[in-house]
Amino acid sequence: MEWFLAKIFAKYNYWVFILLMLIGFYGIVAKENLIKKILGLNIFQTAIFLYFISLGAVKGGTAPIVDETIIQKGYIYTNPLPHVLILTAIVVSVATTAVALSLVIRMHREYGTIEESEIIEKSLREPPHGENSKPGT
Amino acid sequence: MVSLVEHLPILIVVLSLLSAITILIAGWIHRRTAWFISLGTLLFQFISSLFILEYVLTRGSIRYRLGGWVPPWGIEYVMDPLNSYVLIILLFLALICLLYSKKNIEHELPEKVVSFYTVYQLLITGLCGIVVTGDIFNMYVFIEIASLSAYALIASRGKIALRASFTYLVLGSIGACFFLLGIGFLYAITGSLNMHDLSLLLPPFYKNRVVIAAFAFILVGLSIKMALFPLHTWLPDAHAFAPSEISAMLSGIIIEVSTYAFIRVAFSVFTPPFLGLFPILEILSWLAAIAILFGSVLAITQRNLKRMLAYSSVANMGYIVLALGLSLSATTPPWGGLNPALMHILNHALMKGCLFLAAGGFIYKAELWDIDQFYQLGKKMPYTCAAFVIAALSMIGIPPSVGFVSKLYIILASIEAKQFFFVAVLLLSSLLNLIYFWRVIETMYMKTQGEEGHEPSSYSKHEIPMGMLIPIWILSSLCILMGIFWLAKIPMPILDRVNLLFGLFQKP
Amino acid sequence: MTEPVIESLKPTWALLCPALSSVLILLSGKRPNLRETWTILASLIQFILVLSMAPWVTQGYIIESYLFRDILPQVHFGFRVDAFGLLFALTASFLWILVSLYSIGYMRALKEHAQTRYYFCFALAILGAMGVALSGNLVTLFVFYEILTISTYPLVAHEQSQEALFAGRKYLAYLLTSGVFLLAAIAWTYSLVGTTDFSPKGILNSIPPLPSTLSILFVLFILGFMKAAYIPFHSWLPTAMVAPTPVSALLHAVAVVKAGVFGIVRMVCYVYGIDLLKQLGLGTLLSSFAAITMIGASLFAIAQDNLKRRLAYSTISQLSFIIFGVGLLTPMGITGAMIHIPFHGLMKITLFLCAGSILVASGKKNISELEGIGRTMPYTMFAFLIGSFGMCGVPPVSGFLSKWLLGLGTLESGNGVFLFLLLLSSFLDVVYFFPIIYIAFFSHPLDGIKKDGQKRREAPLSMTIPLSVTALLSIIVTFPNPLANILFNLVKIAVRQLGGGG
Amino acid sequence: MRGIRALTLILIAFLCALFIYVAEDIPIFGDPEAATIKYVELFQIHAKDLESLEGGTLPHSLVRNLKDRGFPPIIRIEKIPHTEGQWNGYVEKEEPHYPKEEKYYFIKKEGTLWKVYRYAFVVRWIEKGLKETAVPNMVTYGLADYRGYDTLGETTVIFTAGVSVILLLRRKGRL
Amino acid sequence: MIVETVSRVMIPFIQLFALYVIVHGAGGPGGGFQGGVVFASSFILYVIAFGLAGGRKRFPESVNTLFSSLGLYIYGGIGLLAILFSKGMAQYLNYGFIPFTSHFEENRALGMDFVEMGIGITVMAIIASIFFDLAEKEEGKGEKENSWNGS
Repeated sequence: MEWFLAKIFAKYNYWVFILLMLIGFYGIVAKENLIKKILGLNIFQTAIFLYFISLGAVKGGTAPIVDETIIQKGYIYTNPLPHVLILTAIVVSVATTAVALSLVIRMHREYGTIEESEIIEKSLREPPHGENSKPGT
Repeated sequence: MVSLVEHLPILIVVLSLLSAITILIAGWIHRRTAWFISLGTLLFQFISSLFILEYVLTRGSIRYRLGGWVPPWGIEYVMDPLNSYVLIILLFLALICLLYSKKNIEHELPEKVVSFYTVYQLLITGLCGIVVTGDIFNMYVFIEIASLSAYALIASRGKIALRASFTYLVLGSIGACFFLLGIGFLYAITGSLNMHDLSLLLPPFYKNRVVIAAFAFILVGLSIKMALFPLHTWLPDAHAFAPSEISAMLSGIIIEVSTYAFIRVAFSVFTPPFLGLFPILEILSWLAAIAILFGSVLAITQRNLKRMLAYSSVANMGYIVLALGLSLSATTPPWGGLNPALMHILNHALMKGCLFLAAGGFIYKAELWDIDQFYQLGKKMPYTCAAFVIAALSMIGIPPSVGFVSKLYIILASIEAKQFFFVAVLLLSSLLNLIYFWRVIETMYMKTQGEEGHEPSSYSKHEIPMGMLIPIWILSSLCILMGIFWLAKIPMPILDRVNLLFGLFQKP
Repeated sequence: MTEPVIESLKPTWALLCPALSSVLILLSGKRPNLRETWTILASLIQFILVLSMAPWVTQGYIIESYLFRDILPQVHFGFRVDAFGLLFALTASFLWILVSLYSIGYMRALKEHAQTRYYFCFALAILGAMGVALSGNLVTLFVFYEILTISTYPLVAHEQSQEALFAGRKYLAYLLTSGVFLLAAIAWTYSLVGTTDFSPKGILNSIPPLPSTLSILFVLFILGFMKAAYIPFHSWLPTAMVAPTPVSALLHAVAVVKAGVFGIVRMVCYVYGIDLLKQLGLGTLLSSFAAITMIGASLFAIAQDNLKRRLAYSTISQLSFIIFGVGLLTPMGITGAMIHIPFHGLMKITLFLCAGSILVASGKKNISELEGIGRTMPYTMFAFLIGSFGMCGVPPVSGFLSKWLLGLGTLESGNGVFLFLLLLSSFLDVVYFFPIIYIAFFSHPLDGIKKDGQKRREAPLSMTIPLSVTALLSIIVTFPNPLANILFNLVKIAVRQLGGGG
Repeated sequence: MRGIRALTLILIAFLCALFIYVAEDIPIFGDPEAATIKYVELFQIHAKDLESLEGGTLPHSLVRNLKDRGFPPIIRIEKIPHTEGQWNGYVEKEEPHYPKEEKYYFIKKEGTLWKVYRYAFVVRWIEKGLKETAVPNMVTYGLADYRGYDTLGETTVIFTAGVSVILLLRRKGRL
Repeated sequence: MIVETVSRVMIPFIQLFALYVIVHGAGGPGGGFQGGVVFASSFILYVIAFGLAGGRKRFPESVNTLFSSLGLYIYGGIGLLAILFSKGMAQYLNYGFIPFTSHFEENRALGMDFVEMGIGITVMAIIASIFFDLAEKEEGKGEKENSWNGS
């Protein structure tokens, strides 16, 4: 019981993060469908964000907005730094998702499918010339 | 009082960013301006990077506090010999590729010129940011900027490039997430993000499992970015089907900058004592040895020239990482410490840049992708082929080219480290290089189409335009000149400063 | 004893000649006459420069010129001309003049393609050979050694036929592999003793001798100098015979194989040092090894019908004479070996030039077709006669002299078996050379071609003159005269520096 | 496909093992004394070395320890009001317009030992942020001022994404 | 029909709220990024209601490009202003030296507000443009059947 409290319960944020991260990881690697891959990627990133945020948590801490009354009441603030970092990281993941989605759309235009294996076999059949490259002069 | 030169590191990054935006606007008005704006910015950046190097060598490192906040409270930029050296390489190759890309992009992506140059400039911004920053989270942000723009640029030619880029995106994002997770672990233990500060706070925690895990995650994350052997799977397609100047940037700079990031984290944050605790570097160098053989062997099996070059990049990353792994066990100048690794970063940038640009020339003129289409190319495009041959010879390691120098130094280092297996691997790999490059050269010059021998006179020269030829020739001539400079020890002081910085050379 | 040293840039200039000329050749590719003028000019200037170094060296000086100091600690990139180096340099630069004269006639007569590339690579190859000759330490030697290898490839594959390509590939496969071994050996040596400068005393004896390591290193070096074409790594040389004849002449007499042998001598005498090798007992090993090659190559040669291939095998056996002599580790043996380098150069180049002229004039490649050719082209065949006499060691041709010295060397080493082997192989030489001469002079051609066979058809003058010159020289150097004196003095000095009584 | 699944599972098992191995030293959730929010311990010194602190003078051993470890030197030291044996160490910093010294070290007496801590840099954000930037929202001034440069990077990232999507997808149009 | 009406009513409020979030970032929860996203969502709602072409008409490509750059100009420019006004004394992004007011701290606060605005503008424009590009269908299929017209 002691052990349980010390290892599992006291650090449950960590275990949740691991669970989410591994789910995401499985999604990324094992899924055929590109959209599902992207979703897996998002879960993966979100897990890390959550862990980061949980680093900032403080027992009995309040929102990190300075307020005289709170100071007098003797409360403590949660750690604002993870919020700052994760806000940045979230934007990064949004950007990544956007680019990934646009890639998938392009692939769907080229090959008419978003299943990885089909795309591979279709792309192997064609010459490597880009769509914009003209035959040589 | 902050002198002007100390502002240059930030100006390099921010002006490049602003010029990227300007390219978007100006290109909206008139699309021809894009290239010129980019050129101007890169010239400014390159020249100022030279100034920075001079300043750093004469007056010591620059520590620039952004927003006026002293670290660890704020973010800082640190310019020391290591990153000013890498910065110069990066900006030089970027400049060369930009010169090259004027004609090539008009040919390959006629409708996308403006956005191409915008993203290109953003790529430069990200790379410069990675190199100059002294804050580990800031490094993560810039790694993401560089990677995002790299994904887009790779995919810009469509078709297979899309798939390649998507693979790269997924793997790269995993890598970045691992890097972020490593940062998170470090932060959870020390509560700091500044590299120098971390290096002060970490020593009591060297045995702490979280710190070890953090190092492991950062290592894995960055080795995905730098395509170390088991994690290189994204590289060949991405290199092969991107526009040629982007291939050159990828293979010459982007993976090298990731290597720089690893060197920075491993030697500035986790100091050599930590690396001494575990057999990290040994494992790395063995992986690298496998990478060298693997890359070379696969390169032999390729028919597509750019794919072949890509695999040879895997092998060359092997060289760099191998030299990196030996950096602690070989400590006598001039081949000890980080010297061979840093040396090969520059040399590989030159050689591979030249090769990829030349390959792009063949594609530009005649859509030649496969090696066995190169019959009599030596007569059709004599200058491009000559440049290609020079670079290829220097890859094989023919003295006095750059390839020979770095090979020699790595061999000496591994002999000093008593790792004779690595010597064998290096020599063998140079033979493999010979095989796959010679196939190309032979087809270019010697082979005649089928049986009936063509009359040489029957071939009309059609050479690629000057704007593409000149960059190729700059690089290929540097392949020889740089080799002589290395032998004459002209750039050596920089590297020695780097090694003193990390305390890798015992003081004479 | 340390020799007095002269700082001079002459070696550098001597090397710049072919380098510059190669550039000029590329530039003036469109105008053949100008192009070939450059070649001749460069070769002349170079020879004069090298010759002008001779007086100093014969007075026992060492000429040094270093371009980059301390490319590695204790390793300078630069040149250090001692007697032995100058010997090889003289041979190469002198023969370059003749060969380039000859090749002008040859190439024009056969209307070969890609002549610019040919002359360009030719100049580069000479650059490599001279560099090997003049270089002062192993690293410099390695640099030029590789340049030589690479620049010779286009010459070997000049035909661009499938066969030529195959030959070229084989050539590269052998020689660059050996280059890798050489690099390994050099790096190892450097890590052992911390320097790679040649010294008459040897450098490896500065450390406590560890026989196993040194023996492995020795084998590495031997593998590294695969250019010497010893059995079993000889087969690239006959295959490379598809090359145009001047190239074969260059390969065999002047640059490539000589560079290999030269390297072995350097390694044996100036890196290991005679005494060390005596301790390790590697000399006898080397000699017996070389002896196998002598006999074996001669046997192979007998079986060949293609003239050039037969000459190639004879080259292999002759080269191993040199290795053999060095392996004896006795002053006489080394003298014979060293003097055999220029002598064999003269004789073998004569033979090859003759073969080339025969090809040009009558288009015949095989020995069996040569009936009565002695009548149609008497000068050429007379030169051939002289050359083959030399090969067999028949006085008064110079070959006799070197073999005589080698024989004395074997006696010095007191090893009767070696003497026997020496005689045996020279006998074999006789066996495979005399049929050619017999066919050429005494056997009557078939009636069909008797008519036109009677009238003389010599090759163009620019080809005939060089081969007659070399033939004459190879007789002249046998008797005391200035030229011979220079050569002998050089050898004497070299041997004396090596510590033997020359 | 099945191969990939198996590979994934192996990787996941490996990661699990790594994480369970790490769990030992993971900081406890929400610990108000954690290094991220409060301070991180640097080293310990024997009590008798630091007795002079009571007199307000810097003991030599402390200075030497900091110097050896490469930390900035203490310029002023003050006792934390109404506490027993707890001190704040101040270091000098070069910032325009702001006080030249900053709270950096925390020294606490525990039995026979003095423990020397380094305050997490968030402490300054929390305590002085409002004074220094006149903005009450910590996340905002952390985002836009103390670590403003990261946010510039963040904006650049989203901009990059936008232009990349334009480069990849936009058909008509002048970009 | 319903969607169009509702969105006609809603969009102004959404945008107002977005502006509030942006400027209120200093005092309480909120900030440039969040506000920008909310603002962009209003465009998305508009496109959902009135179709892609209509959306482009209201928020043309040129304006979109201009705005997306404008935000970064503001941000980067303010950083440079700090260097310029202090004649190279202060570092990049040191808002205190930009003389909005007499007080150093006030300057910082104002600088931050501008920065937040910059972020907001860029994020808004970029997210809108990403949305437009992603929603754009292949030519060949007409706009009509695949514009998500509610009623």
